[in-house]
Amino acid sequence: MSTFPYLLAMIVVPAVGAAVVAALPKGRDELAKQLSLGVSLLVLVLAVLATVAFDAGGERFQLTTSVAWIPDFGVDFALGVDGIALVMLLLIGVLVPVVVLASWRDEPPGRRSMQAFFAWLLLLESLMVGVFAATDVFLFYVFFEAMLVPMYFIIGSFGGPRRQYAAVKFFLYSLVGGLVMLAAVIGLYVVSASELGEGTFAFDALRQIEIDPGVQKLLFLGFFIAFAIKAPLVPFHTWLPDSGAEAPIGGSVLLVGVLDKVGTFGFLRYCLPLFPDASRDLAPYVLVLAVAGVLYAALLAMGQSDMKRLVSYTSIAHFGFIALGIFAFTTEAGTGAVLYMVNHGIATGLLFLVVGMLIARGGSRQVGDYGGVARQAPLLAGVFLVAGLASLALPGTNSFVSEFLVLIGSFPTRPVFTVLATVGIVLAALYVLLLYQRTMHGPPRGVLLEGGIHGGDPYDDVPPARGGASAATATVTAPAPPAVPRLRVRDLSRRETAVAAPMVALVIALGVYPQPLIELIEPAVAATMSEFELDPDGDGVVPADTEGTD
Amino acid sequence: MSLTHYLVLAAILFTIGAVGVLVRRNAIVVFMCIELMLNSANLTLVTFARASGTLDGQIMAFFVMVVAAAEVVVGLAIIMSLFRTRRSASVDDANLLKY
Amino acid sequence: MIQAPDLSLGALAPLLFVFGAACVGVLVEAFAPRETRHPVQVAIALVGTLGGLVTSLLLAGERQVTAGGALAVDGAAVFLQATIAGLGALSILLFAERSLDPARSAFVAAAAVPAGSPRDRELMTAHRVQTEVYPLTMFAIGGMMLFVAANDLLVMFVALEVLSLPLYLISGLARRRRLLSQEAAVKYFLLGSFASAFFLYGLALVYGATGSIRLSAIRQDAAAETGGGVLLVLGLALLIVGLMFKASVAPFHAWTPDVYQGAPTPVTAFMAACTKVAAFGAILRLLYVAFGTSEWTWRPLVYGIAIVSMVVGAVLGLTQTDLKRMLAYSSIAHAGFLLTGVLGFGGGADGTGSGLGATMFYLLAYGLATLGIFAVLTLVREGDGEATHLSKWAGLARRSPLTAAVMALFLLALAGIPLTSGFTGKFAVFRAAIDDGAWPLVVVALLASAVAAFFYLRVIVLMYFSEPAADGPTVGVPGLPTTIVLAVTVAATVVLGVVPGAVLDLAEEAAIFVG
Amino acid sequence: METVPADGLIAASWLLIALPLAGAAVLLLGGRRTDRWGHLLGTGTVVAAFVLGLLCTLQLDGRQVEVGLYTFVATGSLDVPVGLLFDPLSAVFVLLITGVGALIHVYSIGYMAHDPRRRRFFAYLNLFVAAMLLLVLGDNYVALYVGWEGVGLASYLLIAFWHERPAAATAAKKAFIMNRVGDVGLALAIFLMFAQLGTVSYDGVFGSVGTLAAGTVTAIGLLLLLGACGKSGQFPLQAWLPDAMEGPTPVSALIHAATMVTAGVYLIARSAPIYDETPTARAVVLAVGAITLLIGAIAGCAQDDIKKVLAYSTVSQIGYMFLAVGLGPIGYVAGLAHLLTHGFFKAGLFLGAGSVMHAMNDQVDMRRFGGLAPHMKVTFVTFGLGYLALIGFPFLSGFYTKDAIIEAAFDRGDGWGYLLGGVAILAAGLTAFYMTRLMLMTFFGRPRWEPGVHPHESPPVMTAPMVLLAVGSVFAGFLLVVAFPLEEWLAPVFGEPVEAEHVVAPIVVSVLVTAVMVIGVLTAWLFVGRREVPAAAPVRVSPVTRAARRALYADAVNESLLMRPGQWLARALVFVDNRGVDGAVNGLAASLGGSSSRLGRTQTGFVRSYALSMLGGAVVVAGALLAVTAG
Repeated sequence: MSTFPYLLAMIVVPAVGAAVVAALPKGRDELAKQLSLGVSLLVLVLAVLATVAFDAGGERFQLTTSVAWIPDFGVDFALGVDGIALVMLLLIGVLVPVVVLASWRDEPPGRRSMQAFFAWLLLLESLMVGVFAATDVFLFYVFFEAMLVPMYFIIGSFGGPRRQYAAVKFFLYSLVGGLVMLAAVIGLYVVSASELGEGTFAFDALRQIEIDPGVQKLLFLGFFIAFAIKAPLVPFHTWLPDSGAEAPIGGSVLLVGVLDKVGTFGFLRYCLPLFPDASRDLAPYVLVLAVAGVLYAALLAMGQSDMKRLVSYTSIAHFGFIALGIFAFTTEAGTGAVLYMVNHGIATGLLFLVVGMLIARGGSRQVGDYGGVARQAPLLAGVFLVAGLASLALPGTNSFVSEFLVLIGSFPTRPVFTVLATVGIVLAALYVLLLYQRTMHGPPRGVLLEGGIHGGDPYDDVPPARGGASAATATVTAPAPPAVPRLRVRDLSRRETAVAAPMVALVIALGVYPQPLIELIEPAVAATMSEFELDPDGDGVVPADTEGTD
Repeated sequence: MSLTHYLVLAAILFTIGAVGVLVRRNAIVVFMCIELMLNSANLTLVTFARASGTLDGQIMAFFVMVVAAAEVVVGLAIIMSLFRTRRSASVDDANLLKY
Repeated sequence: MIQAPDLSLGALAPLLFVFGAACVGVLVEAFAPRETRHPVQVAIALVGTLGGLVTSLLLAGERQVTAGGALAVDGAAVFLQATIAGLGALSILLFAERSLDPARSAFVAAAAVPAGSPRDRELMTAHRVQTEVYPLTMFAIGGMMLFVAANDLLVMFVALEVLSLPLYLISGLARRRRLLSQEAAVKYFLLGSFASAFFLYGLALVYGATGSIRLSAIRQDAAAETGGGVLLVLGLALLIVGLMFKASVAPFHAWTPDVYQGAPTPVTAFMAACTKVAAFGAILRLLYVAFGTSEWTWRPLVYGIAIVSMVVGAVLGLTQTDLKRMLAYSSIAHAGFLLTGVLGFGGGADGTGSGLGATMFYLLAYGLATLGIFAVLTLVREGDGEATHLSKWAGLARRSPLTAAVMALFLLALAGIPLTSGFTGKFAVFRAAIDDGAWPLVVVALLASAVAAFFYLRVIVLMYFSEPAADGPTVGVPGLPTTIVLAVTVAATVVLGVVPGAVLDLAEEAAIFVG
Repeated sequence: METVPADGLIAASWLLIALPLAGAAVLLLGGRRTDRWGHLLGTGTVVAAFVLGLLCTLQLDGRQVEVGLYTFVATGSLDVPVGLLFDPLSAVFVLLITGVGALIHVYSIGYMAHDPRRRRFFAYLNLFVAAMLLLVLGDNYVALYVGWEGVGLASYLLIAFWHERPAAATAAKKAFIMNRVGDVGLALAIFLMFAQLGTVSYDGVFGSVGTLAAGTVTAIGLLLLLGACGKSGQFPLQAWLPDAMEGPTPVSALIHAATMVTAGVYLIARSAPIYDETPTARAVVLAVGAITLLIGAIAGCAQDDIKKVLAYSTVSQIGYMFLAVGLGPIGYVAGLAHLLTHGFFKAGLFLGAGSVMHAMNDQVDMRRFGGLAPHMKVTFVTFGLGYLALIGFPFLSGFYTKDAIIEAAFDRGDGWGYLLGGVAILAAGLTAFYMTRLMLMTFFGRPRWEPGVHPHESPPVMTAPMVLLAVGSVFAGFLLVVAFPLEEWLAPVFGEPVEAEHVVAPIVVSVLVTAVMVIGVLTAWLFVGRREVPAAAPVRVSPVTRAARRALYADAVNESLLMRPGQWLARALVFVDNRGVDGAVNGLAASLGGSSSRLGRTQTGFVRSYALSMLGGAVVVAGALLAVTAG
């Protein structure tokens, strides 16, 4: 195992980069962009090297570095990754450069300079790495909270019309969660102090101590609420559609792609190992939230007229799947859930990116303002379709593997919930194909026609029921002469292609050959789940049933 | 008459002072009420001193008087400046700052 | 035959320094020619405060009761004295700022001249500056340092007055908006002396109950007669009222918003920072030393007061439109947070719990951040006065990014976002409280700070996310003094947030009461 | 019969999938550069695959060969390898898919010649062939599932190939969604297998399925059936198939007639060991098949769209196949044989229809046809042969395979057997009716063409495949049933053929069927052939006809039961989420703000009220402290 502190480097490099970009004199946007791209690519390289240095068969935490930070609180600046964290770091490494490239031509509102945007972006990257790499609960918490600040500014300064509202909502939601968690963190510390003599925040030490069930429940709730807000589970989700819709595309991608994963990551890394009994007892309730989210959010997604809101809601549904996988307490499902985090980051990231490209052309977020784009911009449509299929988990795309693992892994222990969640894959097909049909198919419409924007009711453009049948008998079976649109939609530019290509490649590659990632993830998950699979009772299938039925 | 009476008297004075602060408008009068409260405390101190047969109480009373005197100086200065600008010493007139 | 009480001048050095500077200041005021006064006064004040700071730092580790047992020079006293002296020095610098106000000073030229009179108007523009504010401030600082070291109730009372009376005066000395300033002074004075009357009466009752006013003696007595006599209880109640008033804890906070808003901003900064430290120093000493024995059940009371204070501060702050007033409510909320630290003292004889150290650290962090934020307030001006109305701050980040950034930093610190001093402080006191089993209180505190975070955020939203207004305020270029203050406070806020270890150690080691 | 590792050419059978896949990849990624030769590449890959498949089949001689490739997913106790199983059953399908596929690719070269997006069309076709081959070659249920949804995707892309037309786009979406519903069943079946048996490979599952509780097996069987219904357009998921005719005709021929829609039959045949354990599920299969074949036949009688007639005919013919495989061992082979012959003649019929539309400016309404026979002889002849094969004209392929199924039905011996047989025979009559009607309306009678239509024969590149398929539809039945019996070829899979004792003598059945067929033809001639066909569909018709035209209201039901409520629910939930969930949070914030300003009123600015508040506070403090100390 190498001695080079990859993790530290991955935190420091972007932080320094952010400082430099921020310090650049005004009007050097181009330089700022190139610099940010370079830095983020460097981080990607580091992430890859770290993965190479990581020994999947080795002990749980590797590439560790630790220095005493606040001795009075027993806080160490301790970094280290297991497979779960490592894949998230890889995801960050991939997404940030893509986002930088995707934001290249963004026009910030009110003549703000993009320099600030890229500075915040890099700072965010640094903090995100920290969150996943921290092996000290206090350190984790610090990153967890600090992470809000750059995202807050990214949404608030560079977002859409209602950005102020969205930014504050995002910050307050997360802050409330964070503060509740803070109480739990301190509580954990106090418990550890009473158990081990002197308090500690070291994850490994905390994992060892036995906590009284009652206390466990309280602490679990403290952590859970914070995480359930971050990775929005119904009913803590309403901030995400606003933030996701108002944030600049780059922000949205990182928000749902990585930031929110901290929540699900937290479930797996902190809630389960630290509070096993509480997790076991409360799992049914969590699963109710998870499955409710899957169905509820999917239906909501169908009802959206704003494309970015729609994508946000689909993410909420996906987070439901992830939570299901985690709280099913099986290695298969857990592995699937972690893989899901990565895949969702890529798939939904791609979806957000391509939606952003569409919005950049049409200038409207309303589904109803588009139609027949596929004819004018086949490449755009193709990427859109790939992203869509990935998010409805079509076999051959990366998401299929994870969703399949989650479901097949959850079924043995949680049949009822799994069956309900499986219904969600039909809904997923519905919201994706509805969106695709309304925007890409049919005759040119909306901005493609009059070049103007009209607000679209989500249903104003649904073809009449039985439209297929009746229209078929009437119309002829040849391509109808295309209406000549006044406003022509360009196909993807070279830059946009460069943005989409790697993501599409990942979608396919991870869909065809996911095993390497799985081998990276499994040991850590197995270690976490071992506590649960060992216990004799059929892991509360019965409560699962009772919960599921109501 | 026993020491208790002194204590009760002091308590009554204190109360009168406190109520005065609440009900009087003129800043000077309010301030006098506060002085009354201070002096009721003094009376209490002296009484207890007598009770315990030590002199500490009396000494403290002297301290308090000095402090009270200083307070008078400062207080009157402030109230005067207010009075001279507003031509009124009513504390109710001074409520630009609120909510 | 009377023998002089023991008196170790060494231990009193900080006090002597400050009071000495104050007296010299008075003399200078009397004899030095007007034009030389300002630099001289500032110099003297700085020498006094910094001298006090240095000497108290040298005294670190000192444990003794001196001046015939009237003063306790122990870890806590020294730490708090150093804090007060340091914050005092910074406040003096704020007072000394001359380049912001067109008339070169934030203080009225002649307090005696009625506001709005012709004379007043001509003085308004004249470059004449008044300097009695410096000796007054020095007395106040001295009083505060005495306050935290007082080992018997009488000294505490005297110190209380010594620190209060100058404050009453200087809060009435604003150069702009004199009416508000004077009103603030009157309110502060009347309510302040009202409160000290309570304190005094409490003192008398305690004296009656225990026959002594020496904290240690009271402790023994209180411990002896379990539950304590009614007199003692009433006495304690009244003492608490007096102290809570100074610490602007709800429900004794009513004066705070008005006075904070009316007083000259540098004075507000001084009050907000130093008075809070002094008051809590006294509260800690009274509760831990005199009534620290486990028989004494003031904890439920403080528990309740803390909740009230946090909630009132946080909720009332939501709808404020004046920044100074908003910060007043924030200081009320923070008083509540501090009380959670006070509760976390583990019932130990000399505060063996982590509460004492945590509270002292919080005081330091809070004081610095508050000073800093008020310093920023002095920069943003419209016309000749400061633009304290929230709406004026819209889009400030575009007009002057640096100011906005600094402001944002302090706001985040007050909101308790990690990597700022505010978070470390909050963490420390909350840990102490939970340690002591007060976790429900902590949960309330956390929710309250979430609410409070909203109004801090609102300022950031305005500064960064709103488009600047056409008739926006001008951002003055700070002179050297304010620059120093800002530099120090910013640095401290970041350092205490990122690497608080050293200072936390200091506070922990200093968490000792003798007496 | 255990499987043996691959050897010889079969070891390279993964190329069967790789070739078309590569073709698709090149065409999609290559962009316009490949426009000129794209269609040739697309066709080439499939032809190559066919040749390879043929060679592999020749090498097979009744073994079950497995070709291990790589580990797809392995975590915990789950292990999903990517492996192929090349056995007689899959071999048959490989030949059908690549063979018919190749012909239809060739046909498409001509049919799509003038379409600007021909390259993409061939890419999608290749993609489909690859996915379909994976479906039939995979050696475990997950691989099957992957192919299963893969063909779904290809079908979606091809139905929506002319996506400018909302009808096409909607039809494609409808097809995908209804398939997804079926897929849920298939997925759940897989979960259940894994949960109960810990494996998803055919070997593993079939090996230990006997150990399962009857209920579990039945559940698995029914879930699989749900999947099969979705893919094969069987009741109750049949409604998407007719709409799928929105796609270009070659697509209808390949995907929605010859291959994809028969995947359901493959699934059930492949899962024979499971169904052997559960008579209940098998009975349901029977029921589905019977119901569907009637629905299809009835609806087929009232359509005016030539492709829809063929579509409903497909639905009904697949119903026959389900009926057959539902009968169990006695039916498997019959069903598969019919599947193969149907692949030939139905593909031929669709290509013929395409050729007709080609000639009639893409008109699909048979009421605007008529009298085309002399103008397009090749089409007429090939189409006619396909027609005869379909209605079961003696000694053409349909005759052999359909009779076999009906015999098998009767051979059940019990009352159900007679009922099913009766239904099958009735449907045979209906088939004869609607197909004859089609023939008459299209090729005979007086022209009812749109003005400016000049029918002409299609180019050789289109007619050649039609001819080949016609030949197939003539001889396939004879070959598969008599010459080289399919049941012997499939013996390794379904066991040695059992000589069932016939309840009704085969000859009787044949005569019966033929008689009914003749009746059907005559009826059609009476109703359609003798009198003038109105150019517009008559409005005043019997409720029966109306029902038949609307395919027994399947769409109406789906719409009112699922679509409308779904949309309503979505709307409602959006409201709930904004007003309810989000509203609660915002409400909380608002209430805080309100209480803030209300509390703020207490800050009156009057010193005396402040003093009062202090005094009050003091009293409370004292009181509280006293209370605490006392209590």
